[in-house]
Amino acid sequence: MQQVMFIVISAVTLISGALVVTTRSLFRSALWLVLAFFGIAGLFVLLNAEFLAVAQILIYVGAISILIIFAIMLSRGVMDPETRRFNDQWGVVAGFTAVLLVLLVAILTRVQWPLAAGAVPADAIQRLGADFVGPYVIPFEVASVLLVAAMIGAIIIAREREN
Amino acid sequence: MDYVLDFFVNLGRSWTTWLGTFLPEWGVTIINYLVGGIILVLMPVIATLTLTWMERKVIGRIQNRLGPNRVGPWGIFQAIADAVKMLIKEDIIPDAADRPVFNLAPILIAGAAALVWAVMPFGKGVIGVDLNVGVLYLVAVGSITTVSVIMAGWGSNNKFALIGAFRGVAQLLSYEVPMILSIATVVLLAGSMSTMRIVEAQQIPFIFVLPVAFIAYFLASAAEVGRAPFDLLEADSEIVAGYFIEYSGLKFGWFYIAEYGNLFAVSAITATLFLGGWRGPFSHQAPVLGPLYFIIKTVLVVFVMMWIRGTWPRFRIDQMLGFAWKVLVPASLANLLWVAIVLKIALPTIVQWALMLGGNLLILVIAAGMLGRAAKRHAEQRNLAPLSSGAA
Amino acid sequence: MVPLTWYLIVAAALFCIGTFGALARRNAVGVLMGVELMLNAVNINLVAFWRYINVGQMTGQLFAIFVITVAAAEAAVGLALIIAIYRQRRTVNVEEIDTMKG
Amino acid sequence: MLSQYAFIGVFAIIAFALPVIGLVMAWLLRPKKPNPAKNATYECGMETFGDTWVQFKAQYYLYALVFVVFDVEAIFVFPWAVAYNKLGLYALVEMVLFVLILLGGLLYAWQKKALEWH
Repeated sequence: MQQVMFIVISAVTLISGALVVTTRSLFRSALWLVLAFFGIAGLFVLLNAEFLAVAQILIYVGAISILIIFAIMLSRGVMDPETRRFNDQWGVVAGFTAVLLVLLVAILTRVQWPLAAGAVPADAIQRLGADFVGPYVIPFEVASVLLVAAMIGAIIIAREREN
Repeated sequence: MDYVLDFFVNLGRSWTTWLGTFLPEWGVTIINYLVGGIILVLMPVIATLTLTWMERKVIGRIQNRLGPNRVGPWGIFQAIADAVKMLIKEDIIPDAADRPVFNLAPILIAGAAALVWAVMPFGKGVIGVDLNVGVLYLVAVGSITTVSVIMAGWGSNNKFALIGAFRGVAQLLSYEVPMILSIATVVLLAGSMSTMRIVEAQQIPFIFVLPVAFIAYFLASAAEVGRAPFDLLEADSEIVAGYFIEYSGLKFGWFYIAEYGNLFAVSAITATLFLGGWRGPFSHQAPVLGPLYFIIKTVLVVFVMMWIRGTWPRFRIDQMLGFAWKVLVPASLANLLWVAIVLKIALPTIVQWALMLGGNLLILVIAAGMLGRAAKRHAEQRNLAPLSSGAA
Repeated sequence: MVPLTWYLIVAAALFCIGTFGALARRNAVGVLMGVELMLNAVNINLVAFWRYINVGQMTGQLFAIFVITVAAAEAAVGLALIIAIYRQRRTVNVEEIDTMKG
Repeated sequence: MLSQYAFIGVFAIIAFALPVIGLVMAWLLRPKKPNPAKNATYECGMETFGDTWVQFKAQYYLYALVFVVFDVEAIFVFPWAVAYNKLGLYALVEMVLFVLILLGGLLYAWQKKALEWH
């Protein structure tokens, strides 16, 4: 049952991922991106990382995809259906990524992973919270600084200059 | 007698046992999922059929009219007549529309309105599924609404629709922040994100401990579902009807159902988080009363929202967004930190609650004072007569 | 239960799709969407390793959350840059944004 | 835990199927008589001119920007809030610091009038 769910969800994710990079209309490819994010949230659920699944939807679907769609609309004029989707070296890039994929799969299937079976702790979310302010307090505070820095920088860049 | 006291849970058990007599275990699970799912999915439709009638009656009374009174006694079948009309109305898709996106938007927004009900605690043990991340799931589902609003605006290929969608999204985003922060305050106090455990943690309803969080959540949710005075999305005089201007027939109907479904849902969430949910007198001895209390509290919140709609004028968009960022967000943040501080002071629970309430009232007074000062400054800048001198 | 390798292969495929998008798209927003896909593929790997190798500690999930944070910051600044460039140059085609070229 | 999400999955399918079923029913019942005037873009009775994709103000983007920051903050705050009872005083101090940094960012945005509607 889990295998079937996994195959369905990853098929949805990969197909919508492929459509993201190939769809001509940028707006539609942003919508495919949203679907891909949902698929990844589904994979997180299958991996018993429920908090991360919800966070994925909250951040990626609720915030980042909105940013992307806003940027698409603000930089309009690129909507012209006649324009080409890809740059000139797309053939080379396609070959390169195909080779990369084959290499990665070849490596991944050969490695003996040190699997350690175990049940997911029931208090996983509490542990996350405890780790944020415990061993990972530096990244935690840095995350805050990073967010604020990104916000300030982006505001300065994106503001319309007042003449 | 015991059977009646916990009627809903016992009914579920008997039903499962009965199914188990002739179905394998997985069959029972599937049937239960389907039945539970269908009941919950119908919640927004039920909410629309009842709340539109209620709203017309309430607003009618406020405006000194009768409201609908033709179809059926007291007009109670008015909503059904409207539903039939929407079902058989011609559907117009503008030639310029981006068809798949245009058609998908109402489906997504209606589905999202239904999805919220999966974690709603109707009573002890009467819940679709008690997720560990319950309240965060509620917020996450809300983000589907945001995406479908943009899709509707884009798909229509209409200037008004697109402007409406942009405004709508700006509004949804701005008010989601105080909403998340006040939910976080409740989670902090309850120590869990599960909706069921939040209800169980409310020995006294959190509205008496965290009035600031309650007010912030209430106003934010009113804005999220586009209720007056935050109904700029469909400010008829400014942008015609907002992002769903091009929709007709049942496609418009799904937007409408989503709107009322969301109204009912946010009221139910308010009741769950702040008014004690299904808790009430004797609700522990007789859990059958739980759903009743829950519905009464929810309808009460809905009524207050309608009351506000009937009496307040609409905000301007700049006022509205400013209100979210400059009043609600700082107040909710201050409230969150204050609750965290009080929880770390080793005192009896009662004293902690009193301290939280005191701090909340202080925040409320400061926020109101700052709002008043801002309003005065604004009035002076514009050379408006202050409200107290009575221009009329 | 699904073998770990399946997750890793899916993540690798998604990463390659993202790479292709980031390198081959002409539109800067399209490039950014490719980068987001790559970051998500990384997250799948982090969580899969957490689940199959080190479920007792939350490190994998924690790192996934930090990746999400960084991705949000990157998207915010990147898209702001794209908007600013569009305002100046009326284009978001990465082939035409080459003022720095010597 | 997975069975809970199996329910969510089934529920999501039903939730999105219901509007589709409704639309199919309406499609069977309703009249279909399109004409050019009906299908034109609605704009207060005037002929539409110009492109719909008029350029939008960057202001919208700024709101989304501040929102993203606070949205990401939420995924840090929620686990902390759940675990808070079991943590020592350091949890409070660290979160206060975290929130103060964010508040600084909000104040900056406020000062720079990124939150004003022009």
